[in-house]
Amino acid sequence: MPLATFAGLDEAVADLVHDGDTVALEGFTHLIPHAAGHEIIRQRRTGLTLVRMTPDIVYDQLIGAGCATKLVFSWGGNPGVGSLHRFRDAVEHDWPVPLEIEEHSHAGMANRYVAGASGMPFAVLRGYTGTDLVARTATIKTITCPFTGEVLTAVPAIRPDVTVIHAQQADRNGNVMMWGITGVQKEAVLAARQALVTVEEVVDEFTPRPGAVVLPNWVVTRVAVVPGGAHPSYADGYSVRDNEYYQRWDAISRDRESFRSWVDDHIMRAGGE
Amino acid sequence: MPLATFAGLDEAVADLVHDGDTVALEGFTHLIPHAAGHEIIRQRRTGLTLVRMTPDIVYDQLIGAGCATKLVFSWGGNPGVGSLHRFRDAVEHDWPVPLEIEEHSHAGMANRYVAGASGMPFAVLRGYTGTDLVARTATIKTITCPFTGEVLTAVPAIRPDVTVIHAQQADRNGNVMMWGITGVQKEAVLAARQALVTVEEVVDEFTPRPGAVVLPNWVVTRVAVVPGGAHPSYADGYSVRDNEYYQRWDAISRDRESFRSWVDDHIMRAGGE
Amino acid sequence: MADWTSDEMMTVAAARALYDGVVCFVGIGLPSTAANLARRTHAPNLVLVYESGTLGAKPAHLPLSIGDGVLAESADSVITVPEVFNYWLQPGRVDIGFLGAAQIDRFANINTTVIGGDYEHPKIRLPGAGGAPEIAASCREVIVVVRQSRRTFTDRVDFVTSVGFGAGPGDRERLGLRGAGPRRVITDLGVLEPDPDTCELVLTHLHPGATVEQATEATGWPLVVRDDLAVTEPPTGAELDVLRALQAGAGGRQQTA
Amino acid sequence: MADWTSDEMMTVAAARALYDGVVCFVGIGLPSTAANLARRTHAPNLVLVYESGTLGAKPAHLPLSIGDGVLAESADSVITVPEVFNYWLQPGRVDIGFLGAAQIDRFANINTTVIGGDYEHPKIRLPGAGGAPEIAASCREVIVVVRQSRRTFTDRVDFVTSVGFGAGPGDRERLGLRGAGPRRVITDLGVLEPDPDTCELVLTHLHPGATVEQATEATGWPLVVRDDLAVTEPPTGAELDVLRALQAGAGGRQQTA
Repeated sequence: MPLATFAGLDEAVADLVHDGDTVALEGFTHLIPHAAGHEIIRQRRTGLTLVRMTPDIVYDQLIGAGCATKLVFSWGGNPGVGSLHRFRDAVEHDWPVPLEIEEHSHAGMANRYVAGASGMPFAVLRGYTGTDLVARTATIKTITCPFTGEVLTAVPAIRPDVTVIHAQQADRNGNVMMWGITGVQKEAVLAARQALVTVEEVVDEFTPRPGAVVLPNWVVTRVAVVPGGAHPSYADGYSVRDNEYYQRWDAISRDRESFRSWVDDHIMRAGGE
Repeated sequence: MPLATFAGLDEAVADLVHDGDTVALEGFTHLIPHAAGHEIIRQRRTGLTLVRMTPDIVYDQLIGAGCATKLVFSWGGNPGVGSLHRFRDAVEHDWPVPLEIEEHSHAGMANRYVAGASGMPFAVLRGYTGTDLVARTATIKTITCPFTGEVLTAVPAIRPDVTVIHAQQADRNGNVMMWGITGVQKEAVLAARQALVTVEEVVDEFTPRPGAVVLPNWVVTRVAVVPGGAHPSYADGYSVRDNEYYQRWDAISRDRESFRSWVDDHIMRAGGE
Repeated sequence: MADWTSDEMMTVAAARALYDGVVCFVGIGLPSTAANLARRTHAPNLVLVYESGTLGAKPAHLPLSIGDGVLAESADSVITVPEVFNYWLQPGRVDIGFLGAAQIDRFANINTTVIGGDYEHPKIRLPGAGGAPEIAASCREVIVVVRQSRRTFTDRVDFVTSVGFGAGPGDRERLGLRGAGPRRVITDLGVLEPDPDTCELVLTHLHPGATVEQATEATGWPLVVRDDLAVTEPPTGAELDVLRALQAGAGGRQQTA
Repeated sequence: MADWTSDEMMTVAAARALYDGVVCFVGIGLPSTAANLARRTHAPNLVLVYESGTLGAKPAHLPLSIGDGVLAESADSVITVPEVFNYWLQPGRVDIGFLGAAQIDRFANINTTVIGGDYEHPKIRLPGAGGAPEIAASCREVIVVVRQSRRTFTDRVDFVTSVGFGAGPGDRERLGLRGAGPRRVITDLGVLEPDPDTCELVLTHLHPGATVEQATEATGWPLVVRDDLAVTEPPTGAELDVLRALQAGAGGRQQTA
């Protein structure tokens, strides 16, 4: 099988993320691949279907920059702060472009990734019953247990064209190790056709750690070394969450112009991370 | 929720394992709860439905001793040695009692435990297609993906009355920690109505370890301290696999009389472990 | 003049609703504050489950996000997000789920999705479901914590994100929802509980200083007041000390680490 | 007189069938020996997956059981048994699956369940399926290693535990099996491969010293011999040295640890 290769973030994004692709950037508060998201904006990708359980400010930035025409998600907010203003502006006023949404619950999204990672077309769960999501979301259906006759909920697998995650370490062979809260990243990588992993550093050999998850180099496509690539999210053992940044984002993103100048100053003129 | 309590192995088995129960002793080569199996024989349980992915010599002993009337399994052999003679004698010649079998594959059994642990009535997988197991095993059915129309395989959840496992450590509150190859034990415990865990020792506090699995005391019913309770299987960090024992078992179990005298000498007269 | 705020009263009342030893599914914000207050006062053996995958977290300070490092470090076990929902929430292993709401109706159905306009172009696009629909369905019982106002307490929610009692008695059973549903709704004015017969939320407690008129005014349906309307015990000095210490120290480690 | 046994030849031939860098699903016994021989000779980057949950195991000595400690200690990652089958085998991430057989038929279907009598009371109750049905279905290709005899190589197996080519061409596609199926059957006499047109196993290689007559005699159907029948390269001294060292050291650590 093809093995992971190393590349610069700009080169990796240019290779793996194309206009119109279905792209999942995952990371559950911890290890969110912000730098990779910024590089996607910098390369002016458009027409993306963005997938993520918890779209937060990195997706607010991608949506505000006009990279996405569809969002598949289960919770879109600025954790502990409030609304995602760019996300709201896109849904409420089609700015800068209309944003189609496919809305699920966390349980549904998690199971959709599990189905993708398992090579299954769908997953079954107890979920959504009685909610208005059932009528609004075409990718929620019922399925009957062939043994008990009980009616349950089915959701289709998520199979991103590319999944992007941030991890603490890669070794020289492109194997990847992450630890701490690892959320749904393993499933998101295994569900995708290709995977880009940004890492804090490259080490000669992994030190086994409690709770560590290792992704072998034969399920990773590219590794880009991007220290601090999760900021303002954090990488356990390397950085702490920059909570002020999340608070500042509320003001920056509230207004279209202040957002645009932020993109110009902090993404476009900033150059690669 | 009720919390785990400590008890002697004899008392714990007397409390939790009743004639006619569905009982799963799990452990994948590593951490097989042999001592608990011997205690079940010692207490002369009958009519048990025994569930286990890889029935090996502990199930050969339970079956030969007449404790079981049904076996749900996916591979029944003496690993690296050969046949399970008591299992074969029961299936081939109804000795000492007829043994009904419900036969699956590893993938199917693993998913049946996952369904049980998840509170689902069934699981879906790609499995069994084209094999004669489909016609022989009533708990294998087809199911159609409501999104793609693809036909897949469904298997029902396993919900043991009690699951028995062996782990390395418990803390004083009855939380359990195991490490090394942990197989399907977590799922087997979460799938069961009650769980009995034998442990090598009790510690004041767990030391976090790579690959460690912690079962909180609110999903464990009883903890019994049984050092060496996995022998001739092993407990990583405490013992090594007694391969000679597995080889000796071939001769002991080949003949009904030598088996019976082994049970008398090593189980009945031996007293608790 | 009370020496505590209505938000402090609300948080203390929410903490008191957690019995010692129960397993509690906690969201960030007020539920997390209340759960950590309870763990430091009357419920030292409360088991906190955060959807980020931390089982039995014992944070030394209030986490500012669902995925704070302090949650992982202090947890009995850190598991994946799929496992949280499939192995722990879905089978009904969680006793109490804490939920907030942008809108809640007389049958305790919750909206956190959209308000006004139509679904494609709502007047207000809210964050959405998160873990709430399955928390509301699968936890043995649910506690809702939300400030009371006519905008929030609506006769019918614009969108049912999480089911309380649906359209009334028997609906949860018809839908096959296994948990008992909302046991109480704790607000800054008092406590509402579902009437055993009608499932409608009725006023059962007023916090000290709050009046029936205020509660009625802040409710978008004709609010039934229970005959045995009680007054909540005010926060004790001990409760306030712990709560304020918690909030003062919130995320402290995050900054200094 | 060769200075190696037919079992050694069979093991070496099996090892040579593994290219460097492939992911191989390994069962205990001869497949494990062959895979570890390959990793120590021509395929240092072979990735070994054992069903006990060890990904990328690099055992210093031959494990005696699927769950030996040495597998966990040397693995890139130790995962649960459900994960092995659901996340790694089922999606087709494994290149080569190694299988043994109690019976194998002309279309490479495998029986490891029952022989003779009826299913409820067979003449011989075999261990059963284990991981084999899904290995045979999902690995990109399958290699079968089994000693050749008329009892084992039967025209039709008594029970189809794992599907080779079913009743012939097109059956795998009809059944929706995603892997290519058995690529070669390696025995103590030679190598059989499915005919591209008929899917029937035909003799393509003889090991040094073995004859077509022996192979025909040991096969329960009229064995077709391919025109370009080749003779296997005998084991090299290096291969034999490594193989014998492996077997001498088998489980050594288990005893001494």
